[in-house]
Amino acid sequence: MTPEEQAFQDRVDRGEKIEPKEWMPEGYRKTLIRQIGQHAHSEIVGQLPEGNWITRAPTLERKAILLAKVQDEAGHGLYLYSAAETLGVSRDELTEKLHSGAMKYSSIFNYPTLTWADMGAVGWLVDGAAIMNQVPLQRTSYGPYSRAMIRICKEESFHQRQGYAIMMKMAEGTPAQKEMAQDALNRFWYPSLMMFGPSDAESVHSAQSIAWKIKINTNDELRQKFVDQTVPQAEYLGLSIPDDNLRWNEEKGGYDFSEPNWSEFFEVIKGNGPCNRERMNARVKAWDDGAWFREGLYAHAEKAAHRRAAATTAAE
Amino acid sequence: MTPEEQAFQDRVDRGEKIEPKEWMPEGYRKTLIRQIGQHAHSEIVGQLPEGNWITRAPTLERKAILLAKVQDEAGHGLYLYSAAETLGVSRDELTEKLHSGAMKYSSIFNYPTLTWADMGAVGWLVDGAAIMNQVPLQRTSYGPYSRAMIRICKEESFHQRQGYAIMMKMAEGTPAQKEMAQDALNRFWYPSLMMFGPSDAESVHSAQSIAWKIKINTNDELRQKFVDQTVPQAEYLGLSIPDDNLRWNEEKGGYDFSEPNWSEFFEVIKGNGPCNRERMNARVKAWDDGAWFREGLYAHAEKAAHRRAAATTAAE
Amino acid sequence: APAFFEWLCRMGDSALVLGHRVSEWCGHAPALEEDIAMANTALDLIGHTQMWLGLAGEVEDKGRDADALAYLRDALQFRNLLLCELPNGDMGVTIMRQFLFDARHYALLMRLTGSVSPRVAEIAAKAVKEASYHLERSSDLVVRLGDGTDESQRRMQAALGQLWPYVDEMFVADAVDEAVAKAGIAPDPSDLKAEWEETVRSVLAEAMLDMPGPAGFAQTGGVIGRHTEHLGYILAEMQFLQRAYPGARW
Amino acid sequence: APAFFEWLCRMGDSALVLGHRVSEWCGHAPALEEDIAMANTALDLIGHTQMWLGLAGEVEDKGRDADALAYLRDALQFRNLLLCELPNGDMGVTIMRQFLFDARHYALLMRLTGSVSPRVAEIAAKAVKEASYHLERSSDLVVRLGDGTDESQRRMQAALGQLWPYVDEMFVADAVDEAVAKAGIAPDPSDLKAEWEETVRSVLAEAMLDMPGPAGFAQTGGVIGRHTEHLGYILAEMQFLQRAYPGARW
Repeated sequence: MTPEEQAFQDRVDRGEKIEPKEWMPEGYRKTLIRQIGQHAHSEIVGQLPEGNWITRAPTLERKAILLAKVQDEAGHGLYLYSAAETLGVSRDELTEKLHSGAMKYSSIFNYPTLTWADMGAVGWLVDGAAIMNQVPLQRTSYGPYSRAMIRICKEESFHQRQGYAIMMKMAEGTPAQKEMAQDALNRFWYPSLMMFGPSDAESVHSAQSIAWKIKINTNDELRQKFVDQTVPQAEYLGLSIPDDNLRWNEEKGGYDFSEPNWSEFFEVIKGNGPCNRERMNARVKAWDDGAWFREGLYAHAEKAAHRRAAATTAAE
Repeated sequence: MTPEEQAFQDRVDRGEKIEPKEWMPEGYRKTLIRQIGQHAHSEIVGQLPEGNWITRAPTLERKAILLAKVQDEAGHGLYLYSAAETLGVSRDELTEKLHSGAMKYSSIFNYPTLTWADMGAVGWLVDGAAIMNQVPLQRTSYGPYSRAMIRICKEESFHQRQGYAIMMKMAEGTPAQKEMAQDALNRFWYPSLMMFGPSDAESVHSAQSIAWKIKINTNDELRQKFVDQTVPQAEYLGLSIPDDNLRWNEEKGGYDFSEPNWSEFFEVIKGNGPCNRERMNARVKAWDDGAWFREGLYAHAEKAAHRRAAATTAAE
Repeated sequence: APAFFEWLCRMGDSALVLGHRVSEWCGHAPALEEDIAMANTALDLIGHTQMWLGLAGEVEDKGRDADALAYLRDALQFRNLLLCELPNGDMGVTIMRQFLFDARHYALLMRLTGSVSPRVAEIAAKAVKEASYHLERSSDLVVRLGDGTDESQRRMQAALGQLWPYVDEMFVADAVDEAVAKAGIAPDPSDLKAEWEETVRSVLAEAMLDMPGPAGFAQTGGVIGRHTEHLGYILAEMQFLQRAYPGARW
Repeated sequence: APAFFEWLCRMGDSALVLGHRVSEWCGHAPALEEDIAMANTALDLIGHTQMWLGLAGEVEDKGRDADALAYLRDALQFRNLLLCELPNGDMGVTIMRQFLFDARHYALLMRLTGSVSPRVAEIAAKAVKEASYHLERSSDLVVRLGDGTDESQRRMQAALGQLWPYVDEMFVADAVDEAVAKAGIAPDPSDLKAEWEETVRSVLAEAMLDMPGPAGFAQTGGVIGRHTEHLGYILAEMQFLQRAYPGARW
């Protein structure tokens, strides 16, 4: 470690926030860009599975709530891209990397939303897992990221409650609704567990990220915490977690549970999930079809700036 | 009239059929191309308003019947383009004229199909009016056209009965179904009357076409016949013709009825009907999107012909 | 049906159907800011729908609430303007449609804040703030895209031409409109035309777009239930759950 | 549900959903001959649906006829192959999907003509004639377009790549398949694979198209009710009238 790096690490260790213009190790910057960018992309792609049910929401109120939620997700994307921009990478650069496949987004969004109950399951489980990941990141060492996370966590927990409320309605509804609720839980349970990533034992970057306070907890810690929080919620709904090995372990004070199918996880990451192609096609199409729109706005801004400049000159 | 023209007219007057390779006046040929082409285009565009309900047909049987009907329409288009081709104009040339707006199709297809009852009304009224126009044309002087009409009329009358059967089900159904049936009649009544064209008094081409037996009856004769046939059918259904002036005229042995709004007719012809733009866009899109398909088939046919030729040469 | 109920359905249905169309963009807009703005506009319009159809249900007094009206009427019973149900097309069509609608919506809501019906005035007072923002935003985009690149100008002009036959419907008065106007509930739609034209003319001028002449043959019928072929598909999608699971609570 | 009923729903639902997709082309095909052929294929498939779901209803014996099964089940209850519900894409995707389906459909129906169930054998005997024609036609088009222009070849190869992850589902056996196979009603789906591969290999070779290797991660789940996001939209449209007007007769 160079003296500069040591000083940086000391600041992190003291709990100081690192701010954009301050010195930081190149690895720190790169890791942050990857992590924040991936998170931003996830918010953007994450609009799609829920957007899929906006036009079919069963009541006006549910439609409004879902619209507001998807809008929030786009907003989170905006905060996060802004946080990434403070590290010297533009939103367009990040977008291009998403579209080329050079950057990833959360694999969970490669699963389809098949019934209205999925709007519940996504809010309850997917947002629940996301919050579990994000809450500690409010204390992350990079200032803009930390501040973005504080703002995002507030909204996410609201989303999670709304998702749970949908599940509640479905679980206490007609037999068909209850079946949809159980089916949604069955489909989203393991993908949600995968959201924490493979066991840290298998992850090379984790130790450094934890030292830099870019990562606060291990994947396994967070997964355990998620299971422990979620199982009683499922019980309250009267739904069964699709895991025959699930049982309370008094000794560790948490649930024992089955590992998700990690080979599925890696297949989905590789692009072979149920919706990878559709998600990416949708985003690329939105971007390509919108090129004329962005160019039009840009051209107008240029013209307006010239006009202002000309007016100023004339006035002098 | 030249001696040639006189001889031609004599043949027509004697009820002889004119066949493709025989001499005919240029005006006869042109009028026929226009008339047959327009009829062919109408069959093609006519797939769209009914095609609009195939995916929403209320029972499997109704779906099958509607599919068969739309398929027949495409088939009629095929016969008619073939008849036109005997006059020295290719299907592609005619298609291009349709797409450029140089040739027309029946204005009725510029009205939307808004409920399932419209599948009944189109069959009953639109096919009914079409048959009224077409039955006499089975005796038209041009052989290929006459033969196409014979074939088409047989299928059309089947379609008309199916349409009437739909109306019957709707009219004797729930109040909502009956309302749809009445609404469909209200919307399609006047456009159906327009299908016979404006009063012959205003049509310049009619006299010559009648002499050539390209047109057999006047527009007004056919319209009267259509009204006289249709009114009792509506009564049987328990539906009201949307015309306060409709009443039986004992003296003429037919109904008196209100004229359709001819200014609407001319607006729709000009392109300002409710669906003109959509119909033409749909056809042009089908054609343009399918260019690679047609070119692929054509290229393959060329290759195959070359291969056969090469094989023949090699074998010699 | 009584004129007041019919008129409330017109207000609610236009908001609902346009909100539906706008919401189709969620996640598919050309820029993140637009994703947000589209969702926001749709959200506002669904909010208006809840208020207008809610009041319609009360006025009708047959036990139908806003959801029952939104989800359990078929196309012949829908009363929205045709403009609202037209397909999104490209962003040019979507924005121009929004602008043409917003300019009239704002003028209408402003008048409605002075309605003799306190309920209507109250709804209008809430809705007009949002409508004012919508108009500001769509006007701004029309100007920026009209006076942008050649292509953006071409697309905006094409959108305007395509939508123009549908604008007259916003200003034609029928018996329903006359009845509510006479009762002092709402202005006669034709009274809104001058203000609308003024707004449209000035925005299009700034956008370097040509304002078309009067449409030769206006497309009308939405407000009496004669729609385009598009509405049926919108409703099949929108109403699926309510239709497939009658009586379920969500 | 009993295996025979489930299996009949799989047969009927695949025909219904593929028929629906094919019917979307009516009036929009690239040549008049294709408009006719598409309508004809859709018509055949709807005819198969009536027979399979009709028998399913009889076997279930709860008073549901083919229409009730087609129009009153939601996506979780649908049992079609995922391949059948994929969007039409361009004609290349549509034709390739049809070919991949037809090659298996024909092989399956041929075996079913020898089913121990006389009803199944009878339906198969009717359907196989049409399926044979479908396969002939789709094979022919794959060859002509594969060995056509560079563009048509590119599109056909892309279609094949896009659809390939969905083919394995046609040959995976689960408890339902095992039960009907054991009863002699139908072959084990995995027994069809060799014949299918032989057909596909020879047609693709003639079409100058590369046959992809085994799909790494097969997309499955349709036959147990785990579909793509597309099916819900298909059903919303298809079932609208039956859902909106329960009990009406058409």
